[in-house]
Amino acid sequence: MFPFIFEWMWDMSHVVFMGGLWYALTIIGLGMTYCILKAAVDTAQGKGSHHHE
Amino acid sequence: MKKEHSKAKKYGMVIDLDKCTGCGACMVACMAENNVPFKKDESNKLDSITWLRVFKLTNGKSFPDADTCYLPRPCMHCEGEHGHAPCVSVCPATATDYSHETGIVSQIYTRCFGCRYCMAACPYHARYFNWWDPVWPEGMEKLLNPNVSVRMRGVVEKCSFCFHRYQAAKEKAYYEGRQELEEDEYQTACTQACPAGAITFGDLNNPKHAVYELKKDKNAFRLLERLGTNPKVYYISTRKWVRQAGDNYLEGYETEGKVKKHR
Amino acid sequence: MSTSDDLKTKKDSVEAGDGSGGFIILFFIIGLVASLISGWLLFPKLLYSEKKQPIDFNHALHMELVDEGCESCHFFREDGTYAGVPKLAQCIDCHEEVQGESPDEATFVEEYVTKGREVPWLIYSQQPDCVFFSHVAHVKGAGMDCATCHGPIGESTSLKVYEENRITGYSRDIWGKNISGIKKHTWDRMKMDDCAECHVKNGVNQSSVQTGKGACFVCHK
Amino acid sequence: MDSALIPKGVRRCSIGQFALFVGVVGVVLLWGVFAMLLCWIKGLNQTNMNDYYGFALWIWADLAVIALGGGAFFTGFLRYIIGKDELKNIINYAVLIGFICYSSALLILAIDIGQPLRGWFIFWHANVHSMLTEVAFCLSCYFGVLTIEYLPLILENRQLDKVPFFHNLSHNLHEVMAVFAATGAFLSFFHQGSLGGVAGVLFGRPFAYREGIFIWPWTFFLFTWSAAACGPCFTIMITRLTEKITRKTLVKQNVVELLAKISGWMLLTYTIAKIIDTWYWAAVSAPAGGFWLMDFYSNNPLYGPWILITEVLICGALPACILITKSGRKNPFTLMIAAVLAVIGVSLNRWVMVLQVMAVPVMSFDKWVMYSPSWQEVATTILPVAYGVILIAISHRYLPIFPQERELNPIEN
Amino acid sequence: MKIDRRSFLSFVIGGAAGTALTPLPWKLTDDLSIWTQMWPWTPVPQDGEVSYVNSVCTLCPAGCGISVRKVDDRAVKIEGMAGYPGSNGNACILGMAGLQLLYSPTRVKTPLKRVGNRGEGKWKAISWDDAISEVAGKLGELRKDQSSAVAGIVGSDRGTVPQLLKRLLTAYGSPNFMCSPSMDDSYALTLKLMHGVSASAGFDIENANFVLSFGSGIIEGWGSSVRMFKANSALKDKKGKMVQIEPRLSNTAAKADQWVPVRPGTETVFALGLAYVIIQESLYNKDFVENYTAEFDAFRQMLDAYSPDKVAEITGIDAEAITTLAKAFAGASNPLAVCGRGQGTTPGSLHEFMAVHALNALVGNINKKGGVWAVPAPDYIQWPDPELDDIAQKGIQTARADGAGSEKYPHTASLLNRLPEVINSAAQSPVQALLVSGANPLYALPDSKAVKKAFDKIPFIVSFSSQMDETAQYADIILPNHAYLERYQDVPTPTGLQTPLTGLSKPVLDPLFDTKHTGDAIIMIAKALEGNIAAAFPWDNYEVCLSETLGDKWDALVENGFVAQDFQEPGWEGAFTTPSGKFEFVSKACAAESDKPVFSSVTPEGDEKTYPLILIPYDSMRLSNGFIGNPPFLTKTVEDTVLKGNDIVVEINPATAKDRLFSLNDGAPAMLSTPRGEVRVRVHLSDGIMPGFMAMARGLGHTAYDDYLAGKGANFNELIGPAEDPVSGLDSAWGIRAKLTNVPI
Repeated sequence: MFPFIFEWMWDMSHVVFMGGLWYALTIIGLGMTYCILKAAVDTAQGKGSHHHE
Repeated sequence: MKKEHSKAKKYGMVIDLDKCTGCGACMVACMAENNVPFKKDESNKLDSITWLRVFKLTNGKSFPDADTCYLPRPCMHCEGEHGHAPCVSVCPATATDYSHETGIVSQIYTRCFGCRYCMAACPYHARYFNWWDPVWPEGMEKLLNPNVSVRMRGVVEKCSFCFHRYQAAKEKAYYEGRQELEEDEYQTACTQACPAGAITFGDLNNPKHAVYELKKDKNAFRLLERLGTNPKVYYISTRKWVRQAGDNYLEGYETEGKVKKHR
Repeated sequence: MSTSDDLKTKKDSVEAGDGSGGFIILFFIIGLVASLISGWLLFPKLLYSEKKQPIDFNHALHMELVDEGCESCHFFREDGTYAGVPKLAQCIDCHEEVQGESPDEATFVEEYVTKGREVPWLIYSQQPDCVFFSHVAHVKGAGMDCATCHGPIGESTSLKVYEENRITGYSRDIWGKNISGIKKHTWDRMKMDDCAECHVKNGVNQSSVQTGKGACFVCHK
Repeated sequence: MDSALIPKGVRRCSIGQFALFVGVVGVVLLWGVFAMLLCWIKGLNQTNMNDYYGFALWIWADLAVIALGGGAFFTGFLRYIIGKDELKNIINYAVLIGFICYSSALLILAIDIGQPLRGWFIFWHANVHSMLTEVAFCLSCYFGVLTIEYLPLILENRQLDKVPFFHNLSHNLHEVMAVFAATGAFLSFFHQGSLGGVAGVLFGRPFAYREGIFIWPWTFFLFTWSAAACGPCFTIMITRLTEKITRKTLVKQNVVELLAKISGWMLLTYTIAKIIDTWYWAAVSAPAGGFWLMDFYSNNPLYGPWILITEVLICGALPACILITKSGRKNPFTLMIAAVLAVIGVSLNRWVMVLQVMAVPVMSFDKWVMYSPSWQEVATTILPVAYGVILIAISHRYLPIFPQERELNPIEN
Repeated sequence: MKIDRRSFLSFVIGGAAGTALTPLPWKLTDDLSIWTQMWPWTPVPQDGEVSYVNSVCTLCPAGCGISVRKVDDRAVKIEGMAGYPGSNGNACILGMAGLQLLYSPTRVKTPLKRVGNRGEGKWKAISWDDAISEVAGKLGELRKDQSSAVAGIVGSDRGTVPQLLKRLLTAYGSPNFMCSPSMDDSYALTLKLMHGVSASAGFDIENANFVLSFGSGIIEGWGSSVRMFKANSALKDKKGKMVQIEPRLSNTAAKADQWVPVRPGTETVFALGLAYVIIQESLYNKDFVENYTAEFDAFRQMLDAYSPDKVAEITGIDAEAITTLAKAFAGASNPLAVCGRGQGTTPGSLHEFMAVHALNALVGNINKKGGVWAVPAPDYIQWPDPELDDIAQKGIQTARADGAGSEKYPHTASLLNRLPEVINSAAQSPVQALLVSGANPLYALPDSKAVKKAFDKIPFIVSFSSQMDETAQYADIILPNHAYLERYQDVPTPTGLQTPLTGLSKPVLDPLFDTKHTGDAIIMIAKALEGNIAAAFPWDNYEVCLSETLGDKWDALVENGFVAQDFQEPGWEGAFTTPSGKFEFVSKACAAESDKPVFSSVTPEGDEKTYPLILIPYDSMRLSNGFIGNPPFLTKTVEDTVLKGNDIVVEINPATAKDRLFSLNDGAPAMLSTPRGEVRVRVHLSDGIMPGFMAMARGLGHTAYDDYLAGKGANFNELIGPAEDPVSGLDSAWGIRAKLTNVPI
């Protein structure tokens, strides 16, 4: 899973497979971080508190 | 790596089915050597760990033309293509491995997490799952062999070609300042035990070893050879029906040239 | 569905936003620090139980008396297997009578030598049962020194406390003294990665199809 | 009592009735939990699996629920990538069903392995050549995506939505949902396929083995395809079922029809591909391994040619034909029949690719071995169903799952 | 400061975040997985120094050399001992599982005295002194007026321990020393009658190139199994031939070059048919027949009734095949005919043995390379005859309880198979005390029910068994022997070996429990009985006795494990000491038998109407059927077509199964009944068994031992009764009529 793990090999299979995996994880991670941070900023700016009224 | 392959060993077995008496000594030798557990009821062969299982083949004819033949089936230690045995490549946790140095398919019980994918992959049913906790009757745990680790419930196990004997032989060789092993220094428990001398074990790559010539016998065959598993266990039988039963001979299907050969 | 209910909640949230914002962060920090302390300091204390060796042993003293270093006592048998910690039979030559004045020595002779009981030593570098480690391959085959992996144990004058992992039952020396697994010396940690590190560096048995490194059966049984 | 939590403008049954319903299903759930604990504590000897059936009911259940949960990724793919906007009216439910299916699959996997405490080895010590590794990674990642997709739905609960942070988070998640959906679709295409690959790469098992391209056997593509085709059918089926139970129309007919139509065409093309695959396998791959087609379908009490006909024709071609014809999908009855058949078809396919693979003897002197699950296996397989029903009940009650519900079921005061 | 919900939540989130940054969760996850590697309830074998101890296996009469691997003081594996004559480097399946007997929980760990009812399993542990004085007290009491009412049963009469027991009985005043019968008895009798010598049969199978086996399981445990396996493989290598005459496709039959499925019970006829052809075609060895045999003409005349056509009719093998086979046999350079069914655990028909041996005589391969040799009994036991007091003098003159040596059976030494009936038909049992060593008659004698009934009538039973077997379970006192790997024991020539050999079984490890060598126990009993009995046992203990007995062989035995006697093929000259001084085709002893034909066959018990089928037993290497109970490893290797769950599986031809009133599928349960008993079975449809017959494995159905063996399958001996051979009186039953009935499921 990580390059420092015994089973890791620097070969095509690992690059493609783990590349895909980390790519997906990065997107998910970045997306979530973005959403949470933006929500925090938005909240600080007072957005969303009264939008139903 | 390529260069290493040429001088690498490829341990394998040749079993002479004409000599095999079906006595089962190999099975017991294997169990005793490898700490194979036993339950109170072992008559359900679908749940009975037997690294080396002796199958009974019948020719399907009726009395008095019926014929039977016993066929001991250890792990075939398939080479597949370049070591990609059916079971090795499917193991998700790298608990089973193929070594180019010995040609042995290993199984690491403490790595295995029991998904049993390898069992699904193995057409020989050479892999066994520990459905139960191994239990030895009181006092009988004394006969456990310290060179082989005892398997816990929930993992897959299989024949290792008594790899611990290779390790032990290597230790002796190191002690004596040698690097190479003689043919008789590393023999599996079943080979050693077979009273009929039906099993021969050695390095298939080494012309000095008996198996080297035996595997070229005109009556030699391997189980399910055409699937491309490239097993390292050869069988010899002078009976045609046995040879055909060993490799799913298809009546009416021209197999010449289509059968994958990996010799 | 009442409007008053809605109003109340809104008020709460307004108050919380205004008044307790600081508290919220404070509690967060309290939680963070508390867990950091317990995880880094308390947890390792709880994880390992300390066990004392049955008697103390002075390696340095013995080293002076023997001719062949470690192998005088920790020897190889003729089949190449490693005898490990000496058995009573080896000690008995010199220790049939109490030597010197150490109380441990007296215990040793009285409790073990006279009674013919083996000393239940706790072995710091005992690998788990699934591991096959060939001492002879390293010492004779590769010409390595004991101290390369075990450190200068021969210079020690007493035995350290044996720490056992309460969950796994392993010696702490396998995982390493440092809870985060950081090591300074080779003998600080004896995990699979530590074996692999050297094997990879020296190109030993790199024959695995799966990993391109050492095949599993090199070190496992 | 819990009215403050119920979305505005919709009608729900009384809390008592709801509690009774959840309670009854909860008993089933507890039965499953009991069986699960038995398997964990006593080990897999609690099952009827054996050395010939290393994979059995559970793996089938896994493959089946993931295929059926395929509605989530494919609807998401259609909605966010292709841009079929109408589908926004059913996507929530598809996501919820997907979430249930995937969490169930993970739970079943955790029960199925012999050493649950070592389960994480599959990630940590991953063997990238194994299809199961690919499954595990994609499955977990996609489950993460589904959770992210399900999260805004939860946050839209009337009370939670009042918290500004949650409201904003939910809003932001909606904004970038297309990115998640795309990632999810990417992952899904792979793991649906790798589940097919699980069987397809078994070159020691001529019944399962298929040729393919690069590392992927044909089953890889067939599985993705069939999940894409049948997953939405399952979504439709469950939607209709929910409508029956709640006695309300929840999704507009045109939305369902659109999904049905796409599903129909997917199913049709899948069936054709499956027929070609079967033919090639029967004519070329299997004989090369020493088997005639009928060797796989005779000399045993269960697996006959009927299974092939049922899977491919009755549960493949037939529903496909119904769904691609306008009258077929307009008629609620035939639509439902088609959806159910497709669901049975894909489940049967997964059964065959797991259970029959185990049953077929490969060595000529081996025997066909039949298998029936133990009660513990059945209970743990029903557990996710109970869990799913409960989660749907709760979600439906408290979350705005169906955007069209208010419009379709105006409350008259 | 108010700790509200949010603050708490915040605290928890902070804690979670912090925890994730510590080793705690990661180390715990790792350690938990490592915990599964070392579950405390999964044993870890202790490592140590490896050593090998050579010994000789005494689990069966084959006496193979074994090498026991030890790790420190634990024995961990049994392997074959290289260089041991016959077995050379190998052991059989049972031999290799022997450690499971050593470490078995069913070991008798201390002397036991019965406190409950017989067979109830209630025991009181007693000291050796108490146990010995109890036995001696009982025997001393009996000796006053009925010394011959004490009987001893042993496995085989060869070796010092059985001879010590025999000596005890003799000095005590009882002739009733009995051994478990086997084919060795029939062969010994055959040699006695035809050669006129007291010898055991040795088979120079290694040098034979045509083996004609009359139902002998050459590769199923007949003779010394390991040696036979090797011989069989060698035969294959040198392209020799093996022909198996047997109604069932046994492993031997399957591996043979030719399988001749004769109707069971007609083997004698078949042998005579072959003899007919050999003589008719003048293929016999003229030199031998003309110069070294007697009664050839009488034999030839008798054979007139056995022309191939007639034999074909009786045996079901066509005439041409008989002729071809006879020619092939006689034409081979080193043909060898052997008999003794299966593993040879039942003696069988003496006429059959003689007919088969006549074939060997015809081709002149008696006492010659590749033939049957008369091997003299080992001679190392040279004890002076015990001094007998009046009681003993009188006692040993009494007629034996089993009728051996009587007018009816003058040639036979021991007829254990007759004992149960004798006891059961007497008002008071002629046996009042029974000492059992190295035998398990309650399991191994035919008609177990009758044996049990007879044992019920014996007031005092002493067992020397190291295992809680059926007979031990039925004893009043158990004086447990050391396990076979804990003791010294001389091992006489392995059964069937053509050269005399003495082996020594050595202790591999110290006794695990409070047991004593049976030799010592016997000596202690003798000493406790005092008088001439004590005087007959001048040794301090068994080890002294053994080392003195073996004399100058002792050191070599301790060193090498065996001493092989220099022994060449005996040849023909002066080899026969019959009344005629020649080999006798038709023994006077048999001819004296009324007016019956000289060679008769045995018909199975039961009437055909009630019992339309015939049940025959078969032996398997994977089932120990002697006095040793199957160890778990062996039972594990038993196929599910032999034992399924607790049901024994019987082989039946598919045609027979369909032919029944009800049709039976493979694996179907049924009730099997014979005139002697009834058991629940499952059927296995096999094309390897002759239609009309059923075959059942021997070695199952134990009631003693542990859960790994007890209650599994059925004991064949519960279904069959003994059939007295008219000449020898030994058991000659080879099968019994039987029927199958449906069981309601």
